[in-house]
Amino acid sequence: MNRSGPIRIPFRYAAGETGSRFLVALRDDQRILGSRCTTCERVQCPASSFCPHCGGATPETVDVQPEGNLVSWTEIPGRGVYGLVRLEGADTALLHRLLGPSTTWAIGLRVRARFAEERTGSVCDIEGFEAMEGGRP
Amino acid sequence: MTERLTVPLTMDLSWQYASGAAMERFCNGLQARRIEALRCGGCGRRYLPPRPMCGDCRLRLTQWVPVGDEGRLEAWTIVHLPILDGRTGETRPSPYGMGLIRLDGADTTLNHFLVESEPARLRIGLRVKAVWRKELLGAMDDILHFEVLP
Amino acid sequence: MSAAQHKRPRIGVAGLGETGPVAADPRSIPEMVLHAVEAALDDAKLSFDAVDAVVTASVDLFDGLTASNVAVTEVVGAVMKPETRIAADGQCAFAHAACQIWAGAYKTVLVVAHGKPSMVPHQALTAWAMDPIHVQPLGVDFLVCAGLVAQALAGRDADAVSRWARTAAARRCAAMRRGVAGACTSDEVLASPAVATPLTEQMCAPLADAACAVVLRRLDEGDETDTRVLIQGVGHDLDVHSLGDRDLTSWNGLGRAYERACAQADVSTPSAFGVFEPACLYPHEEDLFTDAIGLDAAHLRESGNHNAALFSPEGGLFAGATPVAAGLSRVIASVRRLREDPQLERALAHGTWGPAGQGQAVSILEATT
Amino acid sequence: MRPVAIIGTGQTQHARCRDDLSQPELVREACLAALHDADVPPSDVDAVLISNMELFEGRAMPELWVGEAAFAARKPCMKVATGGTSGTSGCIAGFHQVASGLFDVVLVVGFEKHSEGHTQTGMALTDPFWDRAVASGALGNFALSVSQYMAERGVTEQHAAEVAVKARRNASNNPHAHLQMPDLTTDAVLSSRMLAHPLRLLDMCPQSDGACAIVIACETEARRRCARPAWVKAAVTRHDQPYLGDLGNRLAEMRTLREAARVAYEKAGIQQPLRDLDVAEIYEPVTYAELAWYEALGFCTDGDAGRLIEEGVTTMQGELPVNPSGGVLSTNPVGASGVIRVAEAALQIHGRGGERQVDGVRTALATGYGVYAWADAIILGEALQ
Repeated sequence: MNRSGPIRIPFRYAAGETGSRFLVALRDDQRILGSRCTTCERVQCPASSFCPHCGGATPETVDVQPEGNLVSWTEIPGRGVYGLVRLEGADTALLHRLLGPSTTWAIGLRVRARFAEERTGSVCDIEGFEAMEGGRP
Repeated sequence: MTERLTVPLTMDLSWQYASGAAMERFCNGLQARRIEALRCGGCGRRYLPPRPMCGDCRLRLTQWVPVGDEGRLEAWTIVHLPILDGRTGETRPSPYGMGLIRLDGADTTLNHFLVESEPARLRIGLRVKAVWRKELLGAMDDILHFEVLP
Repeated sequence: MSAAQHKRPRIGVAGLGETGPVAADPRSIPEMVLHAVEAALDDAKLSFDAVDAVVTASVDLFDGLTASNVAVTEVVGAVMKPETRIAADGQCAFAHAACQIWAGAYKTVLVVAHGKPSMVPHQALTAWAMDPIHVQPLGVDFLVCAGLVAQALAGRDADAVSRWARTAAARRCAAMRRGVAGACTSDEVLASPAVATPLTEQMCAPLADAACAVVLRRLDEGDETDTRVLIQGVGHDLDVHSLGDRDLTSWNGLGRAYERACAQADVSTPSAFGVFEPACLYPHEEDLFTDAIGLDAAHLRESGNHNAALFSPEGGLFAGATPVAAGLSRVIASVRRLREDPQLERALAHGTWGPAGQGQAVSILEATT
Repeated sequence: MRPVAIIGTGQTQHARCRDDLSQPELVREACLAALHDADVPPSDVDAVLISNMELFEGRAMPELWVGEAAFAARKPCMKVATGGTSGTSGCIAGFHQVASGLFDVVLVVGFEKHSEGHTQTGMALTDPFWDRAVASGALGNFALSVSQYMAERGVTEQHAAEVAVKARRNASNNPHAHLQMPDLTTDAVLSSRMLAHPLRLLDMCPQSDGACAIVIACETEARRRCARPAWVKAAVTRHDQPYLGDLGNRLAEMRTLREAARVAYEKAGIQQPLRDLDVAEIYEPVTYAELAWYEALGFCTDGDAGRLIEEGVTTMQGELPVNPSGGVLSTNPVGASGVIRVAEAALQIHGRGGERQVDGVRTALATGYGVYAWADAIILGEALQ
């Protein structure tokens, strides 16, 4: 015999000092922050207080451009389109939503961030990335 | 000092739990106010809740024995701290009484609510009895709580 | 690394047991696990008392239980015994059990892994494994990550998607004999509804409920045993989390895990293996698998060369993909194959967990002559 | 077992809420400290083990997110989770992985961020057919078991209050501890708010955000890198039946800890624990549990725990100091608490205890406690043989 058992619990995850700076920059200044690793020089986006690759410290936050190239994308029917965007100035790609029908997208396409009207200090303050005219690879 | 942000995410999912054969029979029994335990052929221990195997003897449990809905209060407490009920997301009203009850015919105890929440009137060794809800659904909360017998 | 030089005792895979894979098992998790454990002990001709320690694999959120190994304590025989719960993949539990024996801590260790995806929509759970600050709020789960990897691979090879459809159809046919998947043609695979473009529904290994158990036993001098299969090497690896920080078109983590295992087993080329049991959830992951270990798909038996190696001979996870237990089910499939086919000398079993194969594990199993 | 030793330990500043750090950053803080203490560069770490009770923070396989912060990127990494014993089980898994010969240096890190979830609710996600409707987390379970234990062994609220005072005073000498109350009195404990009869606020451990890491090395690496390695003499685990009601007078009996300690003492050559051990870091979620563990660990006969605390046998000046760190009563990030016990035992042998160092420590005991009655017993020694 089966019985359904709901679990309904609220959680709140600390973004930490650097994570908070990234989210506040989205909210207040529509800026996207990365961080540069002092050991391997890679620019991580979103900004992180350490470099996942070599474990080095990343004290220096840098501005990353709100536009870049599409590294990959996928459409989940009924849930929208997701993409990985290599933003100008970052060595890593940002995973985010893509705004537009699936026919729009191709690897290498030039895309730009569109910020939400209502911004609350969340990664969703970027509504998604849209194709730039003439941005065809 | 930069602002410290936190990201709120609420988990709201539901699992389909399988009872297993032994627990299914136990739950059906509750619907008829019948409580049954499984007795181990090795050590003779009468287990509540019923389960596939005795952990000590590592033998499958197959022998059902009847258990009463009265028993001995082995331990009690009055919980004052409100706890968020994980199933509803609401906070459970407190204070509430809780006890470990060894039902007549079982060798393990059952942790359940006590209607009594006055420490002075609770003592280990008291006889307690289950209070069943009107409409029995075949689940442990068919027993609302235990009351202290006079 | 002193791994190779260190003189380690031989470990035999003494017993195998599993239940499922089935689309939805009506039994409780303890009942499923007890079935698998009793079968493994029976196969090893051992009783519970002979087991010195247990290593279990389970994930609390997948089972909807806190300390999900509490529920199986009795049925794995862990009451008043040492049990270690590894929360990721059955093959990690398998590797850790081998470490316990090589360490000299125990002689006989029972490894158990279970998964019951029929309880709850699995992809909704995988969202809770993603970075909750930057990724989970976007609604990303493991399926999204698989789609992004497949798209990146398809971007490099126009023929990839139709090749994957052929692979999925072939695996489903092979799996028909044992598991849950219905057979279908590559056209039907391509025509099935899209789930994460370019992946279609029939390209995804079907989720299934299963419990797996394996008995490992140190082989001392004078142990008369008919155990024919030994563990020669185990390796695992965890890559960085963020998909945007990884090379989507290769499973480098598998390459590292494979090298670690090969170093212990004195194996240097993929041609040393007679059968490969990858734990791939999608056909594009088979490309990543063969690529990572340098296996030229040309000399696989499928390509007509019938004395070459077998690759997912029973359809791999298309016979039923069980989260957490899949890796251990590949070990069982490998050992079973080595037992049944005397010409086969060595098998490579694989397990993976996390988004787009972030966690990787392999075991090298060898038939004793 | 091939000899292994702990050569370094590291902890965060444990607190009620560390929202200045994300979960990965919390883990990284402890790992950096442990690697520094062990003088081991991250590149020399061969494998990483993580212990954490993921559902408390609503996560699945958190090693995927936090692993890279523990320098585990592109390395073997697994997570261990066994309730309260997650930390000690993680350490034991680390001992076995090094002793296996596969790895020479293993980093074990335990962490929990209770401030990000609802721990008591998480703990109450038990068997949905049996006691999930009534389960009230650790507090309710302990209150029931403590009332049984008091009735059986005659310990009093006063004894429990003295344990609470010893813990929070010791914690004042521990810079990492969450609760530090140098002037706590038994009266203050006895008048603190009643949470669940007979447990008062100061009888209970806090919920803390915190992480703790240890570095384990094989014999050659330990001798090369560490002046006084803490050699692992014994590491024993025992689990018990799954339901609270199966365990009788749980704290009084505690068959798992009794058996684990017995086997560990035998392996480490301990005849009389009070005499042969120099310090003990034991896992006590409530004051009464520390008293019950005195009996289960053979520090005294059953029923005699009250006398031990009355006579100060387990204070810093006593014959066997228990929990110089302040114990779980002063700091409890569940996934880390077991690692903290092992780390605090190891640093006593390393002689790096600072204000809380016990003089002349050669043999140290660390225990883990979890679920209803799961137990780990670990003995470390400054001499290999």
